[in-house]
Amino acid sequence: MTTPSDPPTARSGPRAEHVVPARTLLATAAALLALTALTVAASRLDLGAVNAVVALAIACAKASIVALFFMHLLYERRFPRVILVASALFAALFVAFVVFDTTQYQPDLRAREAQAPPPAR
Amino acid sequence: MTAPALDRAVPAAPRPRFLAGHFEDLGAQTETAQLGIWLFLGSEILFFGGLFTAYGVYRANHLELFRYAHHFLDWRLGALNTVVLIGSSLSAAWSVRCAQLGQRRGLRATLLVTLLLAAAFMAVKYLEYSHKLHHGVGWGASCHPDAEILGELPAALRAVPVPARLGTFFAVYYLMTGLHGIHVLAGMGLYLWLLARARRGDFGPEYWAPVDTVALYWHLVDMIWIFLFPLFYLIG
Amino acid sequence: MIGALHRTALAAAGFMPERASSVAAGVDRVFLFVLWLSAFFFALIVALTVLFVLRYRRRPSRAEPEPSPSHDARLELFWTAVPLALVFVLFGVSTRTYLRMVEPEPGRDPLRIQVMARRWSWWFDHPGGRGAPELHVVRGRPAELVLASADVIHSLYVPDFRLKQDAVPGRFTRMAFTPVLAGTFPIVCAEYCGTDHSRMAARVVVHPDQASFDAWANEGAAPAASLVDLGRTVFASKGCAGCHSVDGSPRVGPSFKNLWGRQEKLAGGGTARVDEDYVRESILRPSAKVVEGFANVMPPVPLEERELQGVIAYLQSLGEAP
Amino acid sequence: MIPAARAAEPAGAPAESYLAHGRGPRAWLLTLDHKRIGVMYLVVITLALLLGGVFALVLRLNLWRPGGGLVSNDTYNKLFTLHGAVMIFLFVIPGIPAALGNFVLPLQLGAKDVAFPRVNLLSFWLYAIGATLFVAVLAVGGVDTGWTLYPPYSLEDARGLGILLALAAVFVAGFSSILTGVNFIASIHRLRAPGMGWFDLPLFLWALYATGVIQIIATPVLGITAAMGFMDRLFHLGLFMPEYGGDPVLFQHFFWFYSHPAVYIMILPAMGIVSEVVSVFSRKPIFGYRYIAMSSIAIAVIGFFVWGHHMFVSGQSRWTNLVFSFLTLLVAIPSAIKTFNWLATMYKGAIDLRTPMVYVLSFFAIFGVGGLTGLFLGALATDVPLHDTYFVVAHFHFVMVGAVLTAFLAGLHYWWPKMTGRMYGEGMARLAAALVFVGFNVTFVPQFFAGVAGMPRRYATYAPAFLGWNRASTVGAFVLALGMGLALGGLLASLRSGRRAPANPWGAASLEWTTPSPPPHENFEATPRPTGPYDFTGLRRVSDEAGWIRVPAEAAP
Repeated sequence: MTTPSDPPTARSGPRAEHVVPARTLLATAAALLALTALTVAASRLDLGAVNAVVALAIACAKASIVALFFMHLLYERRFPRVILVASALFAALFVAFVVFDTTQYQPDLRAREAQAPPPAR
Repeated sequence: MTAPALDRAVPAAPRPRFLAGHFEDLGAQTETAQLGIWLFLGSEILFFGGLFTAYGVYRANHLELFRYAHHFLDWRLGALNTVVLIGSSLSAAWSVRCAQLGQRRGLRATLLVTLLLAAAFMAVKYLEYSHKLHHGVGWGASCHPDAEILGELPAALRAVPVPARLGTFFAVYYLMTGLHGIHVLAGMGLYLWLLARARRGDFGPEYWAPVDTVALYWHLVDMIWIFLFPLFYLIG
Repeated sequence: MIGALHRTALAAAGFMPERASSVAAGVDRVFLFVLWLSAFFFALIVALTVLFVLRYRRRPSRAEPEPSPSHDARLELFWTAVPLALVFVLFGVSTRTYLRMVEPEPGRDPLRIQVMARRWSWWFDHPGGRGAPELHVVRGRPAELVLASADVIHSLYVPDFRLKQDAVPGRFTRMAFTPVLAGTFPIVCAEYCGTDHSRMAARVVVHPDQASFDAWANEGAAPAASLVDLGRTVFASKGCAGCHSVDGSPRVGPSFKNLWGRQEKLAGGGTARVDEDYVRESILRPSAKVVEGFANVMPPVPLEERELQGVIAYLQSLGEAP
Repeated sequence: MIPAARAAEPAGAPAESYLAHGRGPRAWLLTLDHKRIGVMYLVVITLALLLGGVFALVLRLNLWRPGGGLVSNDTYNKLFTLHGAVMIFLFVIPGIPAALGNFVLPLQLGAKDVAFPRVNLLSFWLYAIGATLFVAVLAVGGVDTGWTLYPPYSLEDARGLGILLALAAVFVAGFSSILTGVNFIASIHRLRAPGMGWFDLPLFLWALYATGVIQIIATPVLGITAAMGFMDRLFHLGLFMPEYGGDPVLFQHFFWFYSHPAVYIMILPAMGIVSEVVSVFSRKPIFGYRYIAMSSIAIAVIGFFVWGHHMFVSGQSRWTNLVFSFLTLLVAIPSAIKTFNWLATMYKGAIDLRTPMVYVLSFFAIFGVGGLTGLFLGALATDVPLHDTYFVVAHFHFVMVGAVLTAFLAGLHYWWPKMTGRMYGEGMARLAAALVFVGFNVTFVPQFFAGVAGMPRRYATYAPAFLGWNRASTVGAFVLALGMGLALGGLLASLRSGRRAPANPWGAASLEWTTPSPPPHENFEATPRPTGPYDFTGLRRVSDEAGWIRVPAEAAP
């Protein structure tokens, strides 16, 4: 009995291998260079805490462009996207939890340091 | 329900040279390789994620230190390296295209360009590291910047005494850029290997999975640098 | 019925430490709540397992299973929802008690005590200046401890108070409680800290009233009259007692009993006589001369000149080498 | 059509078994065959178990008297450190996934091998190097930091070379684990037999999938933590050492971000085995397949955000404590779901008390205790007094040793005929199972009481008040060792004297039982056509020698 509707397994799937067009590649690189220039320019302005936000936002935009076009995520199945987003999310949550906790107890570190500074090097 | 095992017609065509025994065809093998490298890249993100956490913790709690210390880094060199890596990513992506289209000369050329740009990146990194280490800007307990490098700081900072924890900033800096540098070196090794195989004529429209998986890895290395550059060179 | 069982269990739990702080009873209530919850579910699991094995065991008359559904969304939703509800209840009950465990009781002026942990001893600086290797508090008066560590992580654990807090080097941590029973209770170290971790013990003395505490705090309040007294205080407060006994029993370091004038065999060969210079060197640069048979683990102890003299006088008072 | 049972007797010309395919050490040590790699893992893992077990017995003997005295305090500290490190990194974490998983996963998928056989071999060798480094730690005098490696204690100069080797070992073993996870997930995605959908996977594979997610996401953080510790120790970077301006609590965050999910790396595959065995030996489809599969994924995801419950008294801030306490308690729910689904599977079944099933029944009791005592440690109010006492020791031994070990033994006995082609003696195996159960409980139940009474963990000596609990525990440890010895002895004896195993000795429906025992090098003689993994209709028992065969049922529903 053959079942033509079998999911793809050890054989190749229905996804045609996608050759990324040359123009797309060039446009991607151009966009990345432009964003690099933008982030450098933005850092020259003194915006206080906003500087960090702007820099991170631009970096995220650049990373997304790399992932979508250079890493051809745009043409992939869903699963690689899930992997990338999930691991970035877990990493972000890890950073968030730990930074949150350490800023909470920072005064106790400062107070102790004021009382007994670490030995001079 | 059918019986558990049914014989299937054995394909008559000879098996392609690079097809492993447990796959039916090269397309399946390529897709599996891509899936595997994506999983590995997910792991890499968390690997760097640990260091990003360290960065976040020390920056959140020692903001002044980070603001001060990032002036030791030359953003022009950082930007140059960013451009170099973007270029190498472009040529890496192009090499995949060449392999898929069977353009053998183009493949060899793009692989070589990627390799050379990676080497250029490491050369710039070497200049940066050696400049700092030469002037006593080491990591942790061995961070004692000398007068010359302090003189290169913006005038407003020269008046400020050197903060006690400067070495912590540089510990994070050297760990993150160093681990990234190790990844670049590993990438260079992989591109050498690809180049050798490309010269042998291994790759073509049927078999290009190694070119693609190495390129995916290379783009991740680029992506990490895209974050390191502003975090260290621009906002401090 | 459950209430009666509950009280019986409470009374029978004789192996539990005393409930000597104001939060201990609350902690035990949460403990028993979880205990009953767990006991119920454990009994359910075991009972169902045994019942099913007995009833549905495979035997000649029962070669095949009876037909029964392979899933049941309502049933599964039921045993998802019940644990979920219980989790909310448990979190609420436990958190209410926990928030009382980390804040000093409001109202009365708390007794503030500085704690210094080091390998392998405790030192408690009480208000009014008296320091001691044991913790003194007053029944009914809130106490607030600020913990620090001189070397590695330790953890101050008083089982009878149901309280525990790590002392972390490089920072302060805090602990608050109100003792409700007078008496003495053991303090142990609960965070692994090396060789004598299991011997890093002290005790907490709960005075029945403030007057008793004040009497203790003021005795010997005058600045150390003699050098020997000063040395004894230094010996206790700098943690020397963690490794060096004064009764001849072996610890991590050599005992100080009958030490003065002894010829010590050194680890690298050679000998040294215990005199003023040797003691001074061994305190300020311990690794210079290590006695054979002991590990080179002592940290340098920076003492002032008068403190050094005090320690020397104290060592002399412990007897000379035979 | 090939009746599955035919292969039990070497009639005709069946493919030679994987055991006979290539001889000599090279054919084993450099093999790409997942089955051989699984067997090699099994051998090394068993050696690690024996080593860790011997350490445990010495520890228990030292605690026979309150003052200790059998070994010095320092030696005791080194022994418990290596006991923990060897058991966790070399036995419990790789035990089920790397040894049994490697052997079973492609067979259950109906594949010829894992997706990346060379990576699989690399993974084994990384593991072997990690194990060697741990042994090297012993050779340079050991470390006494506890397996948790908390700085500043662990990174002081006095710890010497041992700590550097131990960190390197952790790093290398971690990478072995990551590569295994990558391989398993890719295999499950890509190498399912034709016609096998996601919800036709045996639940063991769902469990390995969830495990793989944790291995890929959590283990790299362990790697970077070990690397940071290594560098901090060598160059005094001031990351974790307060002496140089670092924060030791930060290390604990890093360490537990891996090491708590690692508990689920251990327990999820164990749950997978239980799901297989309970269904096969009740002769009923697993109850609520999708619920069990999804609860594995839920455990894997929630399990990432509970690490802070190891740090409730370590100086972590109060609000962080509250968040972690709540998330920790949530893990109880998928665990409860699984337990009730297993029980419901037995309902109205035809329960066959073979050895694997006996182990699984003891798993129910032990995992019940282990899971429920976790509630005491997830709830803040009770965790504060119980943290770092013997209550914790007992709790995690119930989960990590009791539950995982019994499931490991269940799986080992279940797949042993497939791996070796031999049947073990039921009588001795069941006696061993009973001894393991009794010995385990006598060892660890008293430790709950000692913990509630206030005995801290990692104590080489203790107050005389705790004498009774400790003596009982020591006696139990030897009963447990006896049971383990008997179980291993019974299995090894079967290699010589065991009766030949049929292809399907248990009447199981998943694909590994459709190929001969032991399987041929290529796993299957023809591409298998999966039935449902728990579809027992049509399976008929022929005899002990021929096992079970699937009778083609015309009237199949």
